[in-house]
Amino acid sequence: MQSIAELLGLLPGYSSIPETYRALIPVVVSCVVIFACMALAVLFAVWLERKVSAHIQDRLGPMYVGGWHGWAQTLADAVKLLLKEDIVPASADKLLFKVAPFVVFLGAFAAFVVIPFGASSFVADLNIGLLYVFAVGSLSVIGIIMAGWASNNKYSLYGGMRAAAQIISYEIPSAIAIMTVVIPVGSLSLVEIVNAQQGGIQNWFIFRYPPLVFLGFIIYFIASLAEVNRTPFDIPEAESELVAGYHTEYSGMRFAFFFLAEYANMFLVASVATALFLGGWTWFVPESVVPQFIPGPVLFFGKVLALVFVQMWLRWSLPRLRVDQLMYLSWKVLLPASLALVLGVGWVTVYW
Amino acid sequence: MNAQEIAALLTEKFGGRIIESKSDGINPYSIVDPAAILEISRFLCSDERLALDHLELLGGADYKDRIEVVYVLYSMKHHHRYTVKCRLPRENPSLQTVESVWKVANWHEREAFDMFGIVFEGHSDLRRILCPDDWEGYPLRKDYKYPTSYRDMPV
Amino acid sequence: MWNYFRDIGLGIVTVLTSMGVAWRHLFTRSVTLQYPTEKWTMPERSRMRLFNKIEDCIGCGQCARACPTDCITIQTEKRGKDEPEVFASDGTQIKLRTYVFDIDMALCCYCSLCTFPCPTHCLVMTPEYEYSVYDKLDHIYRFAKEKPLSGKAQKPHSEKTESHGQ
Amino acid sequence: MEVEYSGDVMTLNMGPQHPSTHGVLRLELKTDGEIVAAAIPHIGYLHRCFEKHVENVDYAGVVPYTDRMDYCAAMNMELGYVLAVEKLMGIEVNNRVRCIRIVMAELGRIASHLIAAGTYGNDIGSFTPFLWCFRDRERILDMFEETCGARLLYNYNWIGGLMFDIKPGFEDKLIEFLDYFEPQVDNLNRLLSDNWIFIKRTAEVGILSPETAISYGVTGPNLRGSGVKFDVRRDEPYLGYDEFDFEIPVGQGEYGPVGSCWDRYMVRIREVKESCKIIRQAVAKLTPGDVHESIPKRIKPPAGEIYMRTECPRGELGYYIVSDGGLKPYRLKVKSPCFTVMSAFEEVSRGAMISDVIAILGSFDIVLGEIDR
Repeated sequence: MQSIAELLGLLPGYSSIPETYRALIPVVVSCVVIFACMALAVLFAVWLERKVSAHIQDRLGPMYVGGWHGWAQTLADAVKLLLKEDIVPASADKLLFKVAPFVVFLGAFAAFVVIPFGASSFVADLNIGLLYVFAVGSLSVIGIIMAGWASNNKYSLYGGMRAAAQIISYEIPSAIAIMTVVIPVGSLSLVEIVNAQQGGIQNWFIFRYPPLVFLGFIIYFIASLAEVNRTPFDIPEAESELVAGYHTEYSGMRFAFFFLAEYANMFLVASVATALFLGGWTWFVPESVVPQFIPGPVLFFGKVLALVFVQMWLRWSLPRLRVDQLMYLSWKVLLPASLALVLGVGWVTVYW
Repeated sequence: MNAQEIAALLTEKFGGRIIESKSDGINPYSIVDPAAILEISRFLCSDERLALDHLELLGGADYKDRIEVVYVLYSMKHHHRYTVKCRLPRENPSLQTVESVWKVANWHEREAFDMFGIVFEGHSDLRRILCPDDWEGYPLRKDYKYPTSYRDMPV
Repeated sequence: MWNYFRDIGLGIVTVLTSMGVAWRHLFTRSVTLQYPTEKWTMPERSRMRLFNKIEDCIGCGQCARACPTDCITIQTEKRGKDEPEVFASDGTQIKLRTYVFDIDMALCCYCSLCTFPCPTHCLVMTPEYEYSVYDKLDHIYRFAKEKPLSGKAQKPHSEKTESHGQ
Repeated sequence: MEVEYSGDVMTLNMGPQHPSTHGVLRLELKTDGEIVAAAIPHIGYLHRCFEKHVENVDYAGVVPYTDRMDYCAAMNMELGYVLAVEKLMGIEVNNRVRCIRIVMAELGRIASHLIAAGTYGNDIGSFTPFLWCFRDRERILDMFEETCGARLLYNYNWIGGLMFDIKPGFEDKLIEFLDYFEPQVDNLNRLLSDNWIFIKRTAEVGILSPETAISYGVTGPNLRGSGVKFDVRRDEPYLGYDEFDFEIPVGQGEYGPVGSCWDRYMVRIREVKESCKIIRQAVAKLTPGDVHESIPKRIKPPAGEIYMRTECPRGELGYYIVSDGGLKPYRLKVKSPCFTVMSAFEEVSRGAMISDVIAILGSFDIVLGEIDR
């Protein structure tokens, strides 16, 4: 944000704006930038998902729109969704129904504020960054329940309830798994966590105290899949059971927001995983051996994309769990395992 | 057991209630008294020698002067089959349900009721199964008149 | 306890196996065709749209009788004595003037039962499969070219379609 | 599963338009949270009174209608009808017709089981197997199209013979396909059948005990999944199936009680392999001959009645035909395997969860066209 403020300072007449407003402008600008980047990334991710699924299934996927491998297909779809009629069911709770998609989207979007894309490319470096991510990320549960309730559709209701139970359950193992990183660093600030991983791949947390933090990464990754409702944990929108779960009744722009939020959430959890475990924007080898020639944000985005790809890969190769099995996995497998890991990491940090 | 033996066994057991048996030809059958169908069914299913535990088909047939109910039975144990028929009048045909003997008869009887209007007494849930609940007439009867509309919709 | 760890172990192993199978398929050749630009070559026996070569049709009506859905309508009249004799391409004399030969492809069930009895093999199923239309009535193909001499009006096919429910 | 129902019961209408009711089936679910107290199937949305239709068309014209009952395995549907009429008329077909019919019927069985396995994967939440199965099924349909010109509704088996002889070179294509296809089954197993999530989802739900299965008249793979070794091809052979060497796979309950959804699914996968074996043997037995040899000029069976059943992919398909000696069937009643298995649905799905209801329904592999006829 500092750099944005400096850039804005170069604009003619910028200094003549009153001080109180001048402080606000960089905030707004950086939000817009993040929103734009995120929208672009989501568009790309949707296209990638379609391509990955198509190739796993021996198909080609979209091939026409835009020319090369249908790159503009999602753009066209987005335009289509924008132009579609916005249907609100007659018996729906109108206000909640209309607000819900934006609440879901807000949770995904607001959490990006603390993600450090590069050494200086972040909006804010909160000293409780991780806590903030978790707090804001859980906002989407409210939105989903609102959508499920307001639709006045039994499938939606089931979807909303399932989502609430699932997301809240899986936040616990994922939060505890993150402790395996927080304990050695001693800070919740994402920037500090990334800085602690400087100096090559061996310093990334995923390879610290093998295999403790690596297992923590796996647990976090599994739990994050459940948090963003991806297969094999997509029971809230289980297509074959609940039609489309909580967004059964949505169409047009509001549906697009759910869609956007889903993919933004994928990016969010992948970004957190990258910053925590995969060294964030840091380079693979020590700077002294090979200097970093790729800009930090690009590197960061590459790592995120790799994780997003794994999420897609999993989605197109696995079946879906049942509700009770999902809870079993969370409370009886992931939670004890992550607790044991925290104990292990704590022991290692203190006595090693 | 072959068809002659089954027919003989049935006649021996039920005597006059087996109206007619045709045990040669490609589809041997016995025509039985509709009033005794439940009793006969129980015997067919539970008797060790017959053990006709698999009700393959239960269906009606309209012969213009009568309605027949056909029970095609098969034994998973002995691998033999037999057909039992009941003849019913066309007006208000009814006979006892065999649901308690073969559970599959439940739906088959509903279908026969739906298509021919055969009432199965004692059936647990005798509703139309394929046609809508408020459909009029019994489609597979030979004198069935095609409706021109259903709920003001042209058919 | 054993079952607990067995579940976890088998879960991890089989998930990785599934992912491995999926990974290999990422790089196999796709089996689909890009339809409007690439097309199948239809096998010669393909049973798609019906076509009647009306010049060879003797109007015998065997196809209409064979059709299980009654989608073929034929109306004929005797050719007059004074008219020149007409022959089909295989030499059969065409004694009847077929002035209605309508096939309603919306009713057709593509069973091909009509093409076999045809004595002059003029009714065939073609490999033509792209014939979508906006109006259902456009699926009635009228093959007859000649007009009836006796002045009978051509019975519109659509009436027949309406009453076809049974 | 014994469950106490305490809370308020909510009625959830699943279908007639629902992604995994396999057509237009409506399930009335009485749910208590995620648990289903009762699942009552309502059928008839696809009813077009096939049995009345066929009373108004001649015997040859019935074949296209039979195709439309079970559109996923049309080849087997028409085979059953054709065999019934042939038995009624006393027609004997030559060896070539017999072998080609077996090849086609088994190909149809593979194609149908591929749909069953693929859609089952889709029901459980894995979409990829669905398209893999369709990829292989397309190759079978290509062969059908080359032989008879249609991909879905063939009208290939005629009373007394076949529509066309197979094309020269068809046998080689067939063997080539089988060589390609058999490893694909293992591939599918690795992706889906052996996946622990899939097994956990299916191996302990929808238990259909052998006694219940027989009482409900459940047949085919669903019955064999319950561990009853019964196959019409073996126990009441038609078309000379007794000359062929093949196994009858039954559910073994590797991962849970016998008769679970997984068993039923796995029986189909194993049957596909057996069908491949049968096809190879049938191709070897193929002798030259005329496939139109015994097609009668006029199909006019003597007055009488017949019940003939064949093993179609979804179970035993029976045709009860009453002939009055005329050109049209006087009465034709179909024993539909899906109809009977659907009547057992209510009992099997009692106390299951919503996800399990879908799993059970998928494992029954129903085709609504055949249930509703």
